[in-house]
Amino acid sequence: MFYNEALGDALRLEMERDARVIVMGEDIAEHGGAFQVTAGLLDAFGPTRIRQTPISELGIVGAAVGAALTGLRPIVELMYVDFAGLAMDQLVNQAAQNRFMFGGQARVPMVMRTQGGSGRGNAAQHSKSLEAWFTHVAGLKVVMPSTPADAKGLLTSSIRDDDPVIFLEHKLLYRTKGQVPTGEYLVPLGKADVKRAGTDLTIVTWSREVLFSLEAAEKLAAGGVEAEVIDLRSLVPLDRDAVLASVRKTHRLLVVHEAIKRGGFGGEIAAMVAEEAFDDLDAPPRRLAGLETPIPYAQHLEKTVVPQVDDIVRVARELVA
Amino acid sequence: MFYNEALGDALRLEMERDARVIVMGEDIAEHGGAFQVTAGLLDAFGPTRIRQTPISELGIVGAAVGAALTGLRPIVELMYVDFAGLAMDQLVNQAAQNRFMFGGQARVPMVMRTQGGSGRGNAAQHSKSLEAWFTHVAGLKVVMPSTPADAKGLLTSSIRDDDPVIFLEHKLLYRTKGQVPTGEYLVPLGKADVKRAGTDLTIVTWSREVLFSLEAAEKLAAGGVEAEVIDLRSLVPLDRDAVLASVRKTHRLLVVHEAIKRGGFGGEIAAMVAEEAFDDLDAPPRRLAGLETPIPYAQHLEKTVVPQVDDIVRVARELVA
Amino acid sequence: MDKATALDLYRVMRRIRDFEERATVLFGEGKLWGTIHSYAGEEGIAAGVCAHLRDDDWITSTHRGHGHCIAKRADLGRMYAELLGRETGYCRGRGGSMHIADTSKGNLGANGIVGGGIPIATGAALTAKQLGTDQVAVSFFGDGAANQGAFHESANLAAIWKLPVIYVCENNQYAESLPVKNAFAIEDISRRAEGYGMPGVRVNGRDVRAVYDAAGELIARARRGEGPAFLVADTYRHEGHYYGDPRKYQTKDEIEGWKARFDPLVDTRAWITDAKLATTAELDAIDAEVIEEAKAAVAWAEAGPPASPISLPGDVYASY
Amino acid sequence: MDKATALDLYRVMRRIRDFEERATVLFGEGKLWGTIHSYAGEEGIAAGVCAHLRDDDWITSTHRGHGHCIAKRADLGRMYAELLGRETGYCRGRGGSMHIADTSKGNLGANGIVGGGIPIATGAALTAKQLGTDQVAVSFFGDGAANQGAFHESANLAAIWKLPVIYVCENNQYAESLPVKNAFAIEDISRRAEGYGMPGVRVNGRDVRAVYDAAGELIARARRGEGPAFLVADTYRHEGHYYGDPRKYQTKDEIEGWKARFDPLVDTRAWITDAKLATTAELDAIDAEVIEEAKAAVAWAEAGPPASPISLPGDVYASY
Ligand SMILES: Cc1ncc(C[n+]2csc(CCOP(=O)(O)OP(=O)(O)O)c2C)c(N)n1
Ligand SMILES: Cc1ncc(C[n+]2csc(CCOP(=O)(O)OP(=O)(O)O)c2C)c(N)n1
Ligand SMILES: [Mg+2]
Ligand SMILES: [Mg+2]
Repeated sequence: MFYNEALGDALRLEMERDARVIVMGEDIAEHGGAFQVTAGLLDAFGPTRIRQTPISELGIVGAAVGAALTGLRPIVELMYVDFAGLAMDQLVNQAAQNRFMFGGQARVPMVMRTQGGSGRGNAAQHSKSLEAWFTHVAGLKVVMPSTPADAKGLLTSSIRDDDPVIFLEHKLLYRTKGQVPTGEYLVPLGKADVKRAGTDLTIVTWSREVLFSLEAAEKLAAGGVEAEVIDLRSLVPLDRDAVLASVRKTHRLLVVHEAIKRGGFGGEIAAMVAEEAFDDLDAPPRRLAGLETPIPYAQHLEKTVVPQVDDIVRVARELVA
Repeated sequence: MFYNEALGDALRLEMERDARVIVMGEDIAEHGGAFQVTAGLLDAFGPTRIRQTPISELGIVGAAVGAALTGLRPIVELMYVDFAGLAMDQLVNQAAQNRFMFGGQARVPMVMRTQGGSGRGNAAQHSKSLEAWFTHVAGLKVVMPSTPADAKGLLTSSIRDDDPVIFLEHKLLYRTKGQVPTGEYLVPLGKADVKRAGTDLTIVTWSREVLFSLEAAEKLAAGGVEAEVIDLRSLVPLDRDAVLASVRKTHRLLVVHEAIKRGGFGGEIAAMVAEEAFDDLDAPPRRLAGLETPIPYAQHLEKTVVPQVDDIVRVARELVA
Repeated sequence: MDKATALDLYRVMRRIRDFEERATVLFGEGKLWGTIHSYAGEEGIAAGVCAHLRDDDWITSTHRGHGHCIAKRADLGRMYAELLGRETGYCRGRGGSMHIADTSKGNLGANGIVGGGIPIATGAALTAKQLGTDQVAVSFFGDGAANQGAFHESANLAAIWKLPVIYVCENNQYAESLPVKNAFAIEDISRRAEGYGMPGVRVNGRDVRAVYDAAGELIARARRGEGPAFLVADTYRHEGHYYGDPRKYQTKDEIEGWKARFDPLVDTRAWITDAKLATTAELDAIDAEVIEEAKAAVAWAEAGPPASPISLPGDVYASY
Repeated sequence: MDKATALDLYRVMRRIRDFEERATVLFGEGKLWGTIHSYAGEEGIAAGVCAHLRDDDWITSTHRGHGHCIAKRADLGRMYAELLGRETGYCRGRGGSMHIADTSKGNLGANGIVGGGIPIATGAALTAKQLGTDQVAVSFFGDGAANQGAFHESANLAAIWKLPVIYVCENNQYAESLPVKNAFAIEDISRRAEGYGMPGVRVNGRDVRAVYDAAGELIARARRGEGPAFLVADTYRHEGHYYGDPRKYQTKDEIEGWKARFDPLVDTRAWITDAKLATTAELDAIDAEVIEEAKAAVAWAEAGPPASPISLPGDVYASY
């Protein structure tokens, strides 16, 4: 099953299970969503539960906050994470903080599904990776699945979660295939997944870079280097134990993400490991991430600004050398 | 001279020097700004250069982008950094990226002045520290002065800078006093300042925590521990050399900031040092930062969620123990 | 208007005025933290609108939210306790004046973000529509908030979806130091409703009867499923924007002139007695009751324990 | 209308149509990357509006920006070069279709953020006002963008400051798959102007003459310092939202019906010849010139060097 179908499967099952679950967003009705995640849901649930909205990101996200506070479990599809800049106020000052500010009176069970990343020539305003912003907000959870099965299981858990969840997909993962359990399937938030076991270094990564890292791991294995690839799956809550346990075994850390390096979540991981497992490290923790630039349009340039498989191989080799 | 007066001094001098410099924002005219930074400027320059705006953060910041693209050098006063969530799109997708997206055709010489931080009982929507968001945006510069002199010198440089600068003040620094050079005074962006020399550990910090760190350093000195306190002053550009040189001397790093720890810029500093100066470190790099919570209202609670002087002393002692 | 309604409106307005005066004193005594924004002069709007609301109807409020909270039948003791940073406060001392909420009475919270409550009320109305109830949502906000994009986007959503929400704009002539005449190129803010396809009504917000009547119709209409409306109530804030506002942007004459022209409490007493709905003595009795109630509330609040230490992640996350 | 103006409008419209057709072919050949949005059917709006603009006037454009760019006198070769990712492109291959800008001609750029250009044009108008010039700014955007908060906040700013900016809303009946009737509870979008205190004019955007006349008045008015205006031009996009749009949300009949009812190029030829402003032969000659010019432009673009590698920090920062 494709990644986008797995997401649609989770939406359909949760909407059948709970009438309070609704989806709001742009282009999600007849068109089925910019990436065909909601395809077929309009026919199944009708226009009141698959609410196609005007282009009003702040209003839509804010309406979801209000709906969540009063009894619905809304899911907002934000077409590109790059548009989050328009809705940050409702996400950060309202959704994330209501529970705390109101002394526990309120719950905001909403999910904002969106997608980021480069690779399709969509250029600077449609290709960013902004997970770091959301991880820096007390009150939000941040989920980033890399496989169809995780996409289904994590989305299901996110919809059932009573806190606001930022669910970040990747535009180039939608057409990736994988085995997906049929029927109800949950993957808990806050549990990383060892996508490949290894002994020589730990690669901590998420979203599309998980696939690149696994490819890189195969190439490294050919050269006798066994990389352990940890897919964080959710950045908040963060599975610190999984990361630390692996580093204590391999004694080497490489964090890989597509977002620009400066201020990226890779800094959090590398700093946390340096702080908690300093003596277990046989080499400096390394980060491989996007260059500090917006994403360029030209096809031959786009790949040059975010980590590719060979970049991971190169840095991993330096790390174990 | 007070910090807010030093800022006003820089504004006045730059407005006298360059007719293209204008200020836009809420409450900046008769009232003189929420923190009295623009006090007196309305009388000096009139309502067309001190443009009091309606409450339309996205529109104001966007208008500044357009004005900057066409020949003015606008300064926007955003009353609280917490409101940035409303204006992020214009800052990130437009101001920060125009030069790159347009292949170098455009320049966006604008400054967004705003202030953050807790300590005044303004609660969760008026007390955040969000510098990490801006550092993670390719195309923005991020400046955070801790003293009146730096405030004047860095604001002057920011106004003359041809890139968009996010200038972050702290609400509890406005009424701090210090010597300020009279007349034209520039402090270059990208140069950290060693606010106190020391040999036993390096404290890297910025904004109000610089003052706390200096106080802590005195207490530590009483106990025979000499802390070097580095005030980054600008996070972007970052003075990596100053940080690395100090750590290579003291062999110990403590990063202190008020923003919540998770996803904070402290991770960038600690990771960078662990990566570049691993062998120079005699102890794990430590971060002391805000707890992962919105800022509470109650006076006796507010202080408990962000680093205080004694917290810095305690962690520094652990670090050198 | 019948006697019970009139006296209830008066009682609510008196409660609000008394609360603002008492909170100001407490602030002066250094017992409060942060800042407070007085609703004095605007009492008739919250009272007149909320008189039509049930406990299961929702409101979103503003930084100037004490009045809305009281009109929505909040417990005064828990309000004072919140201002005093007590565990017994509505928000356990975490929110303070700018974030008081009482979800048990449908108050989805004061808001420190100007315009921040507008999309939230719109979403609450969506819940009512989605679940097929006859609940309504009211969003209170100021003239300043009407220039926020959040208002535009929300009003349009409500109009196309025919949501049961009333947008109540309290035009008190200023947004902090910015006079409305410098913030709008139109004189009548309610005309904006036309651009969304909803009724726009302008009332004299200084007269609680006018507000009561106008709000009654629009709320009933929304309950019947006939969609949203925009109600603009013209008023004036008797006090500064916040406690301690030097008010450099206003003249003494202007302020005194307005105060001389109207005081919702005085005016309400006048029409109630003129209409022979009640005697001065009856109104004085209400005042006395309100004062007793308030004193007891403050005493209860001050006796409450300080807000408990922040506990994480529980205070921030429902589950983690 | 005089002959020169009529023929220039026609030439610009033909250039735009030809560009969209050629770009579509190039995309089909796999020479382009990302996505493109065709302006076919809407040519008269960009042509009619920009005919009144000087090179030192500014425009902000949209994701559907080729037409605006061409009407603002951009060089076709550099446009094609940008689409082809060449160093000789307007943005050195960094921007692509959705970000073409030509600041030398006052085009402040296409924009991938719906509504993103509206505040920017407003700011450009502020520059004109501040510096006391008679320049004007025009912001082109779609019906969908009119529901963005950015429109609301900008329109109000322009109105209160009397800025020389014209907001041109191209109502092509859809925002991606969302029909305008589901996005607005009003039939005439131009009515929103009333809420800001600026003139609102609705024209038949399918008729370049109507657009030319209406835009001419509003732009002249803005140049005279009389403030902003809102111009809504009704039209229909002949193609899908983007190259490859399955258009599930439209029926064949609807699409064919609109195309049968109007084609700006055909209609413009018709009235020009009917009005005896030019002969069919003259128009055919223009078509031939446009085709030659375009072929040369594509050839020049394809001969250009690929975009140079990203160089940091210089590509991102003016100084660092
Ligand atoms: C988004 C945002 N911008 C600015 C502020 C600062 N601020 C607080 S109240 C206020 C004025 C609000 O005016 P209005 O909406 O008319 O309400 P009023 O205070 O008059 O009741 C401003 C600008 C804020 N809290 N939030
Ligand atoms: C802020 C934002 N939201 C959503 C999108 C996705 N998107 C691109 S074009 C478009 C439709 C725009 O409709 P309209 O403004 O009518 O312009 P048109 O495409 O019809 O010319 C949408 C929703 C976007 N690019 N930016
Ligand atoms: Mg007001
Ligand atoms: Mg459209």
